[in-house]
Amino acid sequence: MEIKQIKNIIEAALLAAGEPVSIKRLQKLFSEQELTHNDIAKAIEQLNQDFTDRGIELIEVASGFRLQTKTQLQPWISKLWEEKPKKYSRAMLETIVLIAYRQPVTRGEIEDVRGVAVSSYIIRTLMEREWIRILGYRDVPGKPAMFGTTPEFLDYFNLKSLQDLPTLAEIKDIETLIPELDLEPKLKNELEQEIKKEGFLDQFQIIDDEE
Amino acid sequence: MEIKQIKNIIEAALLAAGEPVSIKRLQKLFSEQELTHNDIAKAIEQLNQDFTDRGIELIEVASGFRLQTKTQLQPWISKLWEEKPKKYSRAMLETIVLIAYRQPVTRGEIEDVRGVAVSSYIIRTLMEREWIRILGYRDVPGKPAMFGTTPEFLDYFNLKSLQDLPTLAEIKDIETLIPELDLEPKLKNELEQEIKKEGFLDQFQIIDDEE
Amino acid sequence: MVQKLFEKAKESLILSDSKQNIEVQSELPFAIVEGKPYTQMPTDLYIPPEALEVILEAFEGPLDLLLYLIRRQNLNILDIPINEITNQYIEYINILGEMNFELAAEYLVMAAMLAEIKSRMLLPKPIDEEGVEEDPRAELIRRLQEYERFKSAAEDIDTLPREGRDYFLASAHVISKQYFVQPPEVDMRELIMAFKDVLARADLKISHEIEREVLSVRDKMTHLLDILRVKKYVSFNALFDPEEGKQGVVVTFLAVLELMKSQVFDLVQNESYGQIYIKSLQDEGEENNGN
Repeated sequence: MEIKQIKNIIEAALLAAGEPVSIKRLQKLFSEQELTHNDIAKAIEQLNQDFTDRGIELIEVASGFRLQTKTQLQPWISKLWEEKPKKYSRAMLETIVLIAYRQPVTRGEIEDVRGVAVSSYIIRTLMEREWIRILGYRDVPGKPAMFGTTPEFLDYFNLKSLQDLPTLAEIKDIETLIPELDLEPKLKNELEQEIKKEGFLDQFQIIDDEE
Repeated sequence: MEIKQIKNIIEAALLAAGEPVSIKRLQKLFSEQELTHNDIAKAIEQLNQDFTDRGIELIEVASGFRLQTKTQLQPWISKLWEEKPKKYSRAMLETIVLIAYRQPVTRGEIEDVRGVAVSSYIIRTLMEREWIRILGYRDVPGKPAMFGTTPEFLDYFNLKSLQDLPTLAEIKDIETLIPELDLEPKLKNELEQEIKKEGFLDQFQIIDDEE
Repeated sequence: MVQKLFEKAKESLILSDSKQNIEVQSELPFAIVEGKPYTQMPTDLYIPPEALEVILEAFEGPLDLLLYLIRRQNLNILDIPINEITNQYIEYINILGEMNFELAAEYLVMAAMLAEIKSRMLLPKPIDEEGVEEDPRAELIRRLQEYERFKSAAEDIDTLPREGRDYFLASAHVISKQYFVQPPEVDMRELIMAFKDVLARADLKISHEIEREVLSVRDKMTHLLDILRVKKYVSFNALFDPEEGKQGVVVTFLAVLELMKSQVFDLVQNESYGQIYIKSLQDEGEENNGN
């Protein structure tokens, strides 16, 4: 039996087993060819060399040999199991928008406006996303952190600066422009499609001009 | 990004996933590199060529691409396990085949063709294996469920789509296509021996006489 | 009359079923199947009762058994010798009944169907509107053909490469399958709607307060804090950028006042008319509460 065929069988066996395989167990596959322990070990060594340029590598662990994906490929591989993102909660959106418009703002101030507590989870999530950061600490008892938005936040929404955020006047106008807010969800959807089609920014432009 | 690196990541991802992976899902791994559908398809094709000399091969099945051991290595690989692969009963195979070719099909319709009742055990087993699913309910008295096959069924039999199923014999040609009865050779032999022993003509005579 | 009818039936039977008459002299072909003379009965037309139980387990029901019986006689499926088949079949049913097979019901239905066909074969065949003689066996043949198609399809599918028998899934170990949760997409409009909601809910005083706020001052406050994060001590003059114009200077000044009000920093002047510095009041907090 050619060494290439032996290597192929070992490779296929290691990938099919789904668990580490000992040389002894591999030897059993070749019972008819009567390969020695040494023959197998040699084939494994050669196989290992073949993997230098490949996406997987051969590792020896306590119970035998196994093939595993190379660690340097982990950043790509782990994306296989990415979860579908969930939508942010209303509380999350309100918090980020208040931080954007009222920065530097403490958690207490956000709670005052929202009328409910802001959970640590929300702050942590927004920090992890790098949309908010701590700008400093207010010099009052408890030294509360003051939050502000990051350049990443502006980038995400395609804004050059905070001043590009819609003004309150514009927000008011949106209200009259999109009166469907409390209407049937279906209708709302249709309108939103319409807006998307028209281009949101253009709409803004129009409002601005009319002012 | 070099094509070699892309190939390595795809290889590692397919081996890591443990299930078929679609091009779209692979594309997500390269979100930062912004690879197109075409880039991935090309890398897959090249990867496939690399496997010519190897123990595994790249196959496209219904739910995506996957790596599997080459069928010609089966005599060696199967020795990894003591257990022999399960055989499916003819009842099971005939039922799944009828569902595959006739979907959406009700249990009653399957029974009409097979001439025997379809046991609940078979339907349950096929459902548990996720080979079949309920596509809907026929709008007739009793509202029987209509069954269809799943991508998992196609995956299992190495098929890309229902069109890849062996073509169904033409009704007209059937008399020329009648294959040999597939009784176990041993059983068939025993029967023939039995028949010889008993003497055929005598038996036949008896029937006739009874008429 | 009855006698006559019987004679006629016998005649048609012999015609339609050339294999029927077995009481022929042995030298002569007793049957002609598709033009081929048979001088001997097929040796395996009949299955002895002892073997029946075994063989029935190999059958997928009455259609399958019938197909077998037909095929054992090397007969064209379109030309079923209904009389013989029926006799045999009914004989099996009798044995089946004795053995108390649960399958018996389905086999009985088939037996009844065969008997019905057989009786209809004895009678003159009706002629349909198109003038074609209706063969009582047509429906049975259709069913047999239909069944046979799927029977062979099942055999075909059984030969397809199958996971765990012909091939095995290849998988490699992954060091960590940790989740990587992609953050959700957020639309600017969602933010605005959320803001509107907050404003609507906030009590009038707060709401007005927010409305009065000028974003540019807020922006500048953030900017100043950013500077102070790096440098703890900044010259007051350095905060103003002449290029921002008069309005920019006003905004910056308002931002400084606002931050002083929130006790974020102090103004320090070492000598009268000397340089004014801004001193950050927050050095300890950062490291402790930062993340």
